[in-house]
Amino acid sequence: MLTKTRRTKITSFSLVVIGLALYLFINEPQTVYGMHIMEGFLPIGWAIFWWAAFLPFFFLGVRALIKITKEHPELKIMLGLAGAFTFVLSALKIPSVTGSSSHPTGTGLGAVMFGPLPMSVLGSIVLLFQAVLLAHGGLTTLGANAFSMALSGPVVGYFIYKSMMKTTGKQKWSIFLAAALADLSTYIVTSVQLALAFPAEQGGFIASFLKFGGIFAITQIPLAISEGILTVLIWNWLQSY
Amino acid sequence: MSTLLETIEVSFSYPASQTKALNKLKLRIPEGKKTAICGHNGSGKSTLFLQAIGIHTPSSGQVLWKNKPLTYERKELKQLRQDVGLVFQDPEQQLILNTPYEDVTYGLRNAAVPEPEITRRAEAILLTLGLEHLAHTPIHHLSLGQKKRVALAGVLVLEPKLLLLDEPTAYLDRISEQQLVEELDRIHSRGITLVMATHDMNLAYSWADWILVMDRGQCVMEGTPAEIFKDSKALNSLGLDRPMLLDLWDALPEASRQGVSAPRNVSDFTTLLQKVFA
Amino acid sequence: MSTLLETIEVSFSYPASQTKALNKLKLRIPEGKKTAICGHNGSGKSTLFLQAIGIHTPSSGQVLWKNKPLTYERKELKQLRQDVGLVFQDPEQQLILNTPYEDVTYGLRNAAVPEPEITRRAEAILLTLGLEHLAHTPIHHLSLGQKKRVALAGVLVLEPKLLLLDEPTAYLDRISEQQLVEELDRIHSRGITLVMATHDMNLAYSWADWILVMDRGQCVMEGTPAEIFKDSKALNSLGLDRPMLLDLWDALPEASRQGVSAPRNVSDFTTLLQKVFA
Amino acid sequence: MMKRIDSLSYKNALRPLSPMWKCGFAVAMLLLSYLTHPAIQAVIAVWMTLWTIGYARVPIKYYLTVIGAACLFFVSSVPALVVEIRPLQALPDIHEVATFTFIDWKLSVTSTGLLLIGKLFVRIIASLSCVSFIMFSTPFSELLQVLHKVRVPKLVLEIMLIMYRFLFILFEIANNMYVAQQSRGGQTGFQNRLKDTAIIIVQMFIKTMQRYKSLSNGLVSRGFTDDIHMAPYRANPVPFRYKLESYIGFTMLLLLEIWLRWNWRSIG
Repeated sequence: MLTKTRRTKITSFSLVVIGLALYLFINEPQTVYGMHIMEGFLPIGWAIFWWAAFLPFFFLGVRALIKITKEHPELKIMLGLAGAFTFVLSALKIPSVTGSSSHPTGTGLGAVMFGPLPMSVLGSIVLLFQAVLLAHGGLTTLGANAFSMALSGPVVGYFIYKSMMKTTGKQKWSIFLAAALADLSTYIVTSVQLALAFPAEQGGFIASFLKFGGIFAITQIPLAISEGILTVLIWNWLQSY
Repeated sequence: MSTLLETIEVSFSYPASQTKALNKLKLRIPEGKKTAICGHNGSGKSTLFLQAIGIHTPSSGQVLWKNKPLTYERKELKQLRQDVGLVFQDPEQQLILNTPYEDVTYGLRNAAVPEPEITRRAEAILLTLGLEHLAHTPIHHLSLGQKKRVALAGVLVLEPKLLLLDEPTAYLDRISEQQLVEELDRIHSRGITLVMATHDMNLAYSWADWILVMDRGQCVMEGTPAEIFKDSKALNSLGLDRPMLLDLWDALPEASRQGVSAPRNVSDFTTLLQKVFA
Repeated sequence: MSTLLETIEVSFSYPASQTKALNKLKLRIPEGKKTAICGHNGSGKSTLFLQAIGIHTPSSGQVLWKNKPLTYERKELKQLRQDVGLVFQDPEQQLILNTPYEDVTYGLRNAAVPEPEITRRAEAILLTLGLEHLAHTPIHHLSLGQKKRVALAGVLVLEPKLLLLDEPTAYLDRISEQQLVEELDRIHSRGITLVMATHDMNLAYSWADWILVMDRGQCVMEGTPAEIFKDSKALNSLGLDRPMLLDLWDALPEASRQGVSAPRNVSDFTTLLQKVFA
Repeated sequence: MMKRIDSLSYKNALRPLSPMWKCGFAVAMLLLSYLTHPAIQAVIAVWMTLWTIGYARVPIKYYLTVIGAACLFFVSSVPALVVEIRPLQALPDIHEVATFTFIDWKLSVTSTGLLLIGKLFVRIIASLSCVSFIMFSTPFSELLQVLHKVRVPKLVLEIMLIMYRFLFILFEIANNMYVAQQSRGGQTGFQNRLKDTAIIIVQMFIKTMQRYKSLSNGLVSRGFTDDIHMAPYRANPVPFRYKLESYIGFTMLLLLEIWLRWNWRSIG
């Protein structure tokens, strides 16, 4: 009995150490690669699946944009600049609540400002830029990343904002939650994608989801909170301007 | 002549570039003087300034502040950035808050100055620079000359010992330029050491009492304006031109120049000409 | 003196602003000359240029191109924007494709020029402006002076009849400025009418053969450089300064100035001085 | 790093080669690396690295930095892939390499997990080497022309074109503002950094909107009406030596894979 409790203590201590080391490693500035699933990581079936799942939305978005830009060609310039802005934002290091830096996805703010459909096109272009200019994310995993970041993030953010504004009318809270939950939904969808592709031997999808979710929670939950606060600050500023 | 800031064999390159922005740079900023650093765009003037406030660290060599090498510790950097004020070329990038008053308080708040003192000091510096009537005007309504003065105010309010100015007169009209130069002279008379990076040789000639010439990350000449501009061949080979006034001065006959030092601004030149012809 | 472009009582305000950017502006651009439009930032120079190529339409008054009022029809605008080339102050504003070669072809493609001729003309203009070695370098790797030359090339390749330049020498160092001015003189000698908006009075004085002075959306003075700068009081009341060379010229005794027109650059002045003292 | 990669893509030794051919080759290799055995994948990784470092003469330092940074995602997901968690009382029916117990749960590293990450690692290295070949050897503007050829919607290309032009300008603005804040004692402490970052983002947003106005004027003055006409696709011929090597290499790898599969089946 005595030996057993001692062993538990030792293992739990070592787990804490490992966890802390891992956490510091992931959270080190410059090296955080967020939630972009890397090149070649997904099995071919899932890579194709997520491409197929994302493309219809992409073309829907493109069609909507073509319609708008036919009437106002100069909006193309606006979209291009908005894309560049989003890209730079996604490469900016933001301070996280835990003290280290991390990258925001910026989709929450974008969705509130531009609406979710244009954001899904812009977001996926930004992901392509990251893949071919920085090797950040990947071409084979572009479908999966676009689904989580360019689609579910903005959609969640946009609808949270709209419904919160309707029910409560509290703008700051709506924006905070829209940005933070857009970030969190990205993180949850990515964990689902990884869990589906790599189910655990014991416990299958659920266990794997908990494992991936647990690891990324360390960086993503503080980041979501920071991004929420940051977005509110930005909103205040834009309004005082 | 005591030295305030010194670089010893400092080399530095930007991550994305193959050429060295600073190449074993050896240079001293004398205390209490008005120094002009001349050179082309890309000769390393701005990079030197970023070294001086510890934003970049040398890849080799040392930067000395008051004869002590920088250690780049957090605390030291904080103090250094209060002692050394840097005014950037483009005020758009330096002005952060919405109105001149708010912007001037930015640095004070970072330095954790108590709030009543912040108000007092901000108001005082705005008054000194003749900006009090604009204190609460949004910055994007100001003219370029006014923006440059606000940027200067935001740095001066921290009472630096050394003031670095990157192309302070770039693109100003001559009237705003004169106002700015007069302002700088007042600041200098309060005992602050001034350094100005410029490629306007007319300005360097009329303003500075010590000149450093930089080229490709090195300091290639140093001396008083008279010494530097004597050697017009060396200047030309660096692609720099001589001040207009000196060219005209040299066109005057030797007899009338004898015994008179070359005039450093238009009004001196005019009085001189009138004397010659009187 | 025939008029190429004329505005008759043109008024215009920007949507968000209360003051009039142009206020019953009456102004003529003479054909075949080098005209400088002087005035402060905000005097309406850039707004005038946007009127001249039909991007803004007057809220009242008329803009005349070759003595015919603009109708702002699609076809007419297309032709107008080929006849009138506008080079903006910030080259980033008008460079869109990735390399100088590609960018120069952009306007030609909009004008539906056939592809082989595009190649020929683009290569020719890059050669003329000394940009052929940079033809395939990405634009974001170029220096400001090079970007300005690319922007100029992109406009010149359309062979405009009138070339409008908004502060072309802003932020350039003196050598790049001289190169640009020489380039402009070559362009002028090919029969293109040039108009430059600037607040650099030294440049306006040495370069232009016709000067317009704008203030608060109106044209308040027009004439040859000699005429304009004679009236230094009027200029000062507008907050503009006189060219440095003229100040020095006026310091010379009347006797030696008699019968000689004022020199417009340093070398003319020097030869003149030497003559006076000879 | 992005600026460095970008300028290498313009200055590397393989830049004159047809962008269509380079992309086609790399994509073919990418597909191959997805369909083949780890042994073949390893060969692909080495061969594509040779193309990038050897033929395109990309400095090995930058190449390794890019590959290494991309692999951080892999490293951080390793624990989730190799560690199995189950209640203590459940029966182990898998081969365990190492185990920990934690209260009522058992954490174990399994041999299948290790095998999985081994295979996964070879695959990601192979596909990374293919994509970084494109990244280092083909400038973005030429990639746009390739995308145009494969019929990506024109609007998407126009947006990408403007984005690429203004990326570097906005980066520079953001960086300059960051430096200016530092020089005035900003960007220290969590609260200040959050506030300062918000300021940068807002200022950048305002500047972006100002650029929108001025850029549309600039383009209209140059005859912009509906479309941004891009330069036509131009390709230089690919030297025979490269063609030969790529075709022979590709065929050999394909044959090797078929042979491996055949043997596997006959053994199995």
